[in-house]
Amino acid sequence: MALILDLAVQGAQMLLVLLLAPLLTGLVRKVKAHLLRRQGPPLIQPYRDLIRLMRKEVVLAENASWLFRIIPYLVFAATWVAASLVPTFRTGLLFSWSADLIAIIALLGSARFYLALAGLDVGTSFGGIGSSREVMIASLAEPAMVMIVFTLALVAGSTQLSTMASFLISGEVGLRVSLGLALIALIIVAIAENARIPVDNPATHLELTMVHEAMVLEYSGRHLALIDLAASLKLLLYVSLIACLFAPWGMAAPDTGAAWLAIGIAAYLGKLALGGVLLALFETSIAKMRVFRVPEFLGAALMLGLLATLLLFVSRSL
Amino acid sequence: MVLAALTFAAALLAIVPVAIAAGRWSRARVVVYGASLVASLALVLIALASLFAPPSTAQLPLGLPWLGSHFRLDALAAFFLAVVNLGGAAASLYAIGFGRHETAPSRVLPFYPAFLAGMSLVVLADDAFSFLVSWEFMSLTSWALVMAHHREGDNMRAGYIYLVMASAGTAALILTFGLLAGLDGGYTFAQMRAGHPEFAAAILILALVGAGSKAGLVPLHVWLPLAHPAAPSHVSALMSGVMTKVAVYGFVRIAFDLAGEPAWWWSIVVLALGGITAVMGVLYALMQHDLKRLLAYHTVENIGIIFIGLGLALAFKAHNMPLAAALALTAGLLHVFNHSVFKSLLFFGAGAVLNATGERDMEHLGGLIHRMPQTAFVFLVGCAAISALPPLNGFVSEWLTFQAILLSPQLPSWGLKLIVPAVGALLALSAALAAACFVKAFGVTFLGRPRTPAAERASETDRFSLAAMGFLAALCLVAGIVPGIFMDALAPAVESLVGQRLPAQTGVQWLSIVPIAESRSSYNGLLVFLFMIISGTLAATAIHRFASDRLRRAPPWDCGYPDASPATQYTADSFAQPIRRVFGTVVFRAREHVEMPPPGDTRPARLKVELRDLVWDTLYAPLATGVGAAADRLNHMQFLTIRQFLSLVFAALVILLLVLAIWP
Amino acid sequence: MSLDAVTAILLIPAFAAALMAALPGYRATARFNVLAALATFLVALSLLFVRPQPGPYLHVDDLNNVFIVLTTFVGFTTSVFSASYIDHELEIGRLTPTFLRFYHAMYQILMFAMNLALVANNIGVMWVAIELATLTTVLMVGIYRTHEALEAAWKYFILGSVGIALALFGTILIYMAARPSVGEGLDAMVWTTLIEHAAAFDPALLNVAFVFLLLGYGTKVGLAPLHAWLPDAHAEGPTPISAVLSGLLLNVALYALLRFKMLLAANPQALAPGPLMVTMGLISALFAAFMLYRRRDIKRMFAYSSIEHMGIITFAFGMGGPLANFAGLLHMTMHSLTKSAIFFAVGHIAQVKGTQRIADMGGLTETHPVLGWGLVLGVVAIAGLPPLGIFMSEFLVVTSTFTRAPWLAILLVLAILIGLAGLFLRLNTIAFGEPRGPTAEAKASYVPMFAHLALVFVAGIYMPPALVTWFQNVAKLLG
Amino acid sequence: MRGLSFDIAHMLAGSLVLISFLQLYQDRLSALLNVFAIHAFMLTLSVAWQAYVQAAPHLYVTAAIALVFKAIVIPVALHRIIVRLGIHREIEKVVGVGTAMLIGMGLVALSMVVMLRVTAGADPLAREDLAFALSVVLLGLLMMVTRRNAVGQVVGFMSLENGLVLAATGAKGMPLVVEISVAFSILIAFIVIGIFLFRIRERFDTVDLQALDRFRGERR
Repeated sequence: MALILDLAVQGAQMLLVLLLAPLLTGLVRKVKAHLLRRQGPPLIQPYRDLIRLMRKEVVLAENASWLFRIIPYLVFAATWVAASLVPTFRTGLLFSWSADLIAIIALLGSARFYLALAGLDVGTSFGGIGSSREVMIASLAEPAMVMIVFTLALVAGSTQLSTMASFLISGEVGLRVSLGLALIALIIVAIAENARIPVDNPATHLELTMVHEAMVLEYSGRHLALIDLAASLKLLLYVSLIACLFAPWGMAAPDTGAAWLAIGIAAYLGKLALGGVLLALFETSIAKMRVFRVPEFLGAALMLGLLATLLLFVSRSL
Repeated sequence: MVLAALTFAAALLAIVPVAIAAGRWSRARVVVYGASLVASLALVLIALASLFAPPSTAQLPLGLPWLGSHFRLDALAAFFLAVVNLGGAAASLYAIGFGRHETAPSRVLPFYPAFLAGMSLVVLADDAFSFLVSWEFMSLTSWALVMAHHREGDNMRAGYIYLVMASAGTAALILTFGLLAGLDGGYTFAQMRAGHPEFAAAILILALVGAGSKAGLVPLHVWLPLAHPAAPSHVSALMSGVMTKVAVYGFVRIAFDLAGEPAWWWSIVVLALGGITAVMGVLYALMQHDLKRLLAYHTVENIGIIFIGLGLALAFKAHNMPLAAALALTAGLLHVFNHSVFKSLLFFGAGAVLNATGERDMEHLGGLIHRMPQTAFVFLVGCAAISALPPLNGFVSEWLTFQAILLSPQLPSWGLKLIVPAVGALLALSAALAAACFVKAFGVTFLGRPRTPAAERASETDRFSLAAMGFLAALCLVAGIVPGIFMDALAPAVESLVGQRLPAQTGVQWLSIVPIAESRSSYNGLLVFLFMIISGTLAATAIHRFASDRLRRAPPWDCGYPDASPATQYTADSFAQPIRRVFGTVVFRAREHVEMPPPGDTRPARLKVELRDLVWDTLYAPLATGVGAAADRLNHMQFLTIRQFLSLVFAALVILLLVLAIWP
Repeated sequence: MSLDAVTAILLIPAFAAALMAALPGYRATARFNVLAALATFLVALSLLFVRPQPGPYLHVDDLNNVFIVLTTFVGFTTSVFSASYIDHELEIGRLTPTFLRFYHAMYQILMFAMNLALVANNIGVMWVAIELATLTTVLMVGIYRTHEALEAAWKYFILGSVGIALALFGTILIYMAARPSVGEGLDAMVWTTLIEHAAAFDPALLNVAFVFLLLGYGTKVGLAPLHAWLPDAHAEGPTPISAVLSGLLLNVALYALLRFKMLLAANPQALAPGPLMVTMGLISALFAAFMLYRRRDIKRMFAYSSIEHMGIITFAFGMGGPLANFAGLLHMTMHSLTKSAIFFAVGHIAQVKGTQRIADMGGLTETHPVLGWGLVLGVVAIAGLPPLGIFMSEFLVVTSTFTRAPWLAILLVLAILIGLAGLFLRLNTIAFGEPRGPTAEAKASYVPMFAHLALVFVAGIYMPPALVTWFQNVAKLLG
Repeated sequence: MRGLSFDIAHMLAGSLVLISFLQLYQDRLSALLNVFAIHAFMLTLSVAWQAYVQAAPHLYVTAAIALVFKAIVIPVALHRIIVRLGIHREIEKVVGVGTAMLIGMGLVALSMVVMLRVTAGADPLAREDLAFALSVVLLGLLMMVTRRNAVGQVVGFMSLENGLVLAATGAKGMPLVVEISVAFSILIAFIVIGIFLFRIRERFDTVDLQALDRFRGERR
């Protein structure tokens, strides 16, 4: 019985993230538009786009291989699994122990790996630009992320997201410099990973400046839909990751009633909205940087993460 | 047990004369490789059977006369024996098909089984002399295999550097054992365990030089990327995937088993070397465009990862935290197994490509996924595994290493406190770069459009090779989704070395792995795998069912500048360019010279990139020049006149008499 | 002297020499040469089982028995090799039948001289024998009578005679030292008595004597800086002689050194001969290792490698102790076998390629697989790589030294490594790469070469216990 | 009698050393040969004296050999050679007389130190003889080293060998002395013959350079 209930909750979480993801993207776009004194598309525009894309036929480049057609599903699956493993409104999900934070990051990493391959498959130079820059960014973002994980794991004594979250809720952490550093680093990484300004511009279509868009240039129809969906899932994942790690309040504990679940969901929605608005604000207030300034940007994140970890290592013995 | 193992090793040696006799007979390869396959499989079975069995020893009246040659098959030896011969079996199977294209079979066939036997004997040896003999025998046979195609490229140089460095390593090991044996020459490992060596520092350094030079630790790695690609591909796979592991075995045997209790600072040396090796290796690899050389450099990286695991284990053992040590050591050894699997797989793939196109240079390949889809698939699996992507096996061992690092804050010593996080960062960096590197390797080789006619005419490789590669790919997946079994298989070896074993993993529900405690960390490859399959198929079916499944082929988007030339694709070098700009300027003194013809000039623009191998320039080049200079200086002695020689004799006499005169 | 085995191994070569000087027809003499060598070898083997009583002039004990058997064996195989080698020399007209008679007679005289030096129980006789051996080899080195050969022979001759003179002075001093305790006359030059009374000798006199003997016989051993004659003599003489020089004559000289070392070791006050030998050995090994790099003549290169190995052996005996002495004996045996095998290969290679210049030969494993791989195997063995015999001895030397004198061991290892690198640098161009030079089929008898290599290989992984105990006794003898 | 015999032996041996110095001093070959003849003659005397003192008749043979062979035959032969080669008035030295002398002094001192401290126990006669013999040997070597000319070097070698014979005879009751001196005479005969054979090369070490290169085959 309890197992079925857990299954239900896990399923609910998976559906929730899937449904909310486009909404978050829409929200960010809307807010940005408003900040730019524009009307902006309606909130549900992303859903409409997805559905339209799904309906359209796929226009496939001549020498695209079977891999090119599988990759969208791979990417989507990896991202979705990762997103559904991050505690959103309730800790201690049934399968949460099947992959810890490191594994989640690795899942996202594999999604990127396949996407980069896709960029190279058609054999145009745009795909090449996109992939090569993407892996360059990733090669710095991933270590930074791992460092952040170290910091949090050392604080919480676990790499298990549920455990971390419940530990951080319990409030016995207090304020720590390392956590602050980790938060900044995490935000930087999140921006880079989601191809947002200033690292990349999701709205651009000028080949030389784009990274993520260049990789998926050859995708169309349902494939494109899946990739877009995966992208917004990723955005959602990072927002809820930050939420669950640095603002875990209101999250429902494993064995609690429906009331708590309701509170948890409400709190989660609130956090998402806040995250979206903040992201929009940040993006409108900063300009995109040249590709080769990005390493410095991310290097800063890596240094912060390393610093945070070092602080913890040292403070352990005091 | 050990006797059975020795019998089959001897059987491998017995193949050699057959191979020599068979000579250029066309079917000889089937016989030799078939026999090797059988023998290796038998050895694998023996090893698996004795994984959990108590150590069995044997003594033959060979080797050092008054000592005899001792052999011992304990858990550690059994594990490595299994790794070695698994690789050996796969390589033999692969070679049955691959060998058809061998141009000089009579230079390969005799040495191949000898090489396998040598590696197995190293693992089995239980006294210094037998160990060294097998060790150097292994080097020697592999040298012969590297020289098999001695007339191609700079293979001769590769073989030369390889042999010299291998002998240097052996010399270091001889000195190590000299120290361990002590004055009364206790050359058996049993005596060494009993004795208490005094020069711990010298022992560790010498062991690192000896085993590290064979394993490819930076800065002793220079021979590796030259020699491994030079050999025929199935041998390259063995050298990269297996022989380096034998080297790791040598280090583990000495550092954990023979040298007694580790000093606290050992781990610092090992960790630093491991971290540097990991990052340097992958950066080197990123700069290559020769597929096999890239793979060889990647071996260097993975050796670094393994040594990080070993270093952590040493640290924990020194501060007697056995459980943590067990975790770190398990991580290291598991990576030994994983790397042997996917590196062999990748080299097989490279060999298949080489046979199909006659090209090792990625810049001349491309689009092979259309011509050789199965090879492409298994190669992709290998790439994903080596890039540590879940749910494959590479990720598991790296995950375990990360877990071990997360246990290290409890370590009291400050040096470790400072170095371990840095090493963690290096490890993460190398993992990310590895992913980048294999995007490049697979993307440029198999994806895109063919860059040369050779690549255009490629055809799928033979079924033996495919069988071997498929087997290894399956192994990558299995080891990735049910790692618990493999970790448990390691438990006895680990316990024998650090005194404690991880909690049994196979008992855990849902087959997930829980190194320390579930609240702390756990990973379940199987579930992740199922999740991805389910959600992927779910999405696919849903879309095809409810939305459209129509598809139309069209030319790719060309920005309005149509041009058919595949030369416009991204090349390996251009793909690596951003990373080269980020890291290369420091590590390789990378310089880019662009010569852009003025407008109206029709000459092509040229971009020249120059990279410098600082390790070679700072360490080896001076050494070589020094020896050369000394040789030149002394060479004048050849041209003295008789009178001058007489004066030498005279001087010697006078000096000796003076010595006598002033002698107290 | 009754006609026992000891006298036999002296008389057979002597008579053979006389006969062959008389006999016409070189083919017959070549065969007869082989026969005589074989006979000598068999008689020497018999010494293993029945050992005659030591007389005032001749005696056999464990120590020189090793040398005798080795010498006669290599002498035999070399005679087999020389038969096929000489045939070719006649065809290309480098030698004439008359010279050939001379050659074979000299060969047997050399055998006689070396055996005499080995079985001599009298330091005077030993000295005379070694001088005789030197003179014969001088004549054989010069046998081609080319400008180079004469130059080499002359150099060998002059340096050799100075060495002999020094050795004689040392011998006289030994006698002086022995006289007070042993009494005047013959006894004071007889080994067996000398060893008995060695403890009572005047130590200081022994020291001076040893200095002279070390330099005198060291010249023959080829220790740097007394080595000058060795490379040229090897390079310019007929290859069988190079094989005998490297494989045997150096050993005989070394044997003399060892004898005197025992004498000093038996005297507590005398300064330990070890350090001197260790120093000279180390110098020779390092020096020769470096000299390998700039060699362009294949025979000269292997001559230098002989110097290196003599250095290593001297080093081992200098270190002393059961392990090191055992290693020294083993190394010496293995080196004789391997080096002569290499020279067998080199001789045929030089004949096939018509030159000794390394630059003019290449890709041997392609053109002459048997010769090529034989050479590779030989070099692998001489470089001290397992599973061949020399590795075992080097392993023992290094390990037994390292705990006692780390820096010496490291220097030795350095020398070995540098030597290995040098050898393989040249081997690469000889055995691998693009074939160069004529590719005519070699008319060679591979039996001696592969017989030696097989022995070396077997010794590398298995040594019969009897041999081992024997060597161990000798090692104890050497102290 | 004992004292007298000792003094005579001492005198003879000492004079040998002295003559060795004279040899060092000579720079004309012909003069050198003459001095060497005296050297050999002195040796003959001392050997004969030893034979008398030790009552060892076989030593007279040695003395005879020394006299006939070394004091007469060889010098005459060498005179012939150098005249034929037209080098009889050549001055062929590496170091000047003064330096050679100084080095010689040093060598004599060295041999004294080595020998006298060595044989503390032995009887004085033998001790002196040994010391002188060693100095003669060393001086002979020095001459071989300092002379460029083959003949000069042969002379050096022979005086070295004289030292040996001196030592051998000084060693009371040493067997095989005769054989050894014979053997050495043969050796020297070889050398002289060698010089005859290769008269193109009147020195050990003058070989035209490209011949050297061809021969040693190593230089490039």
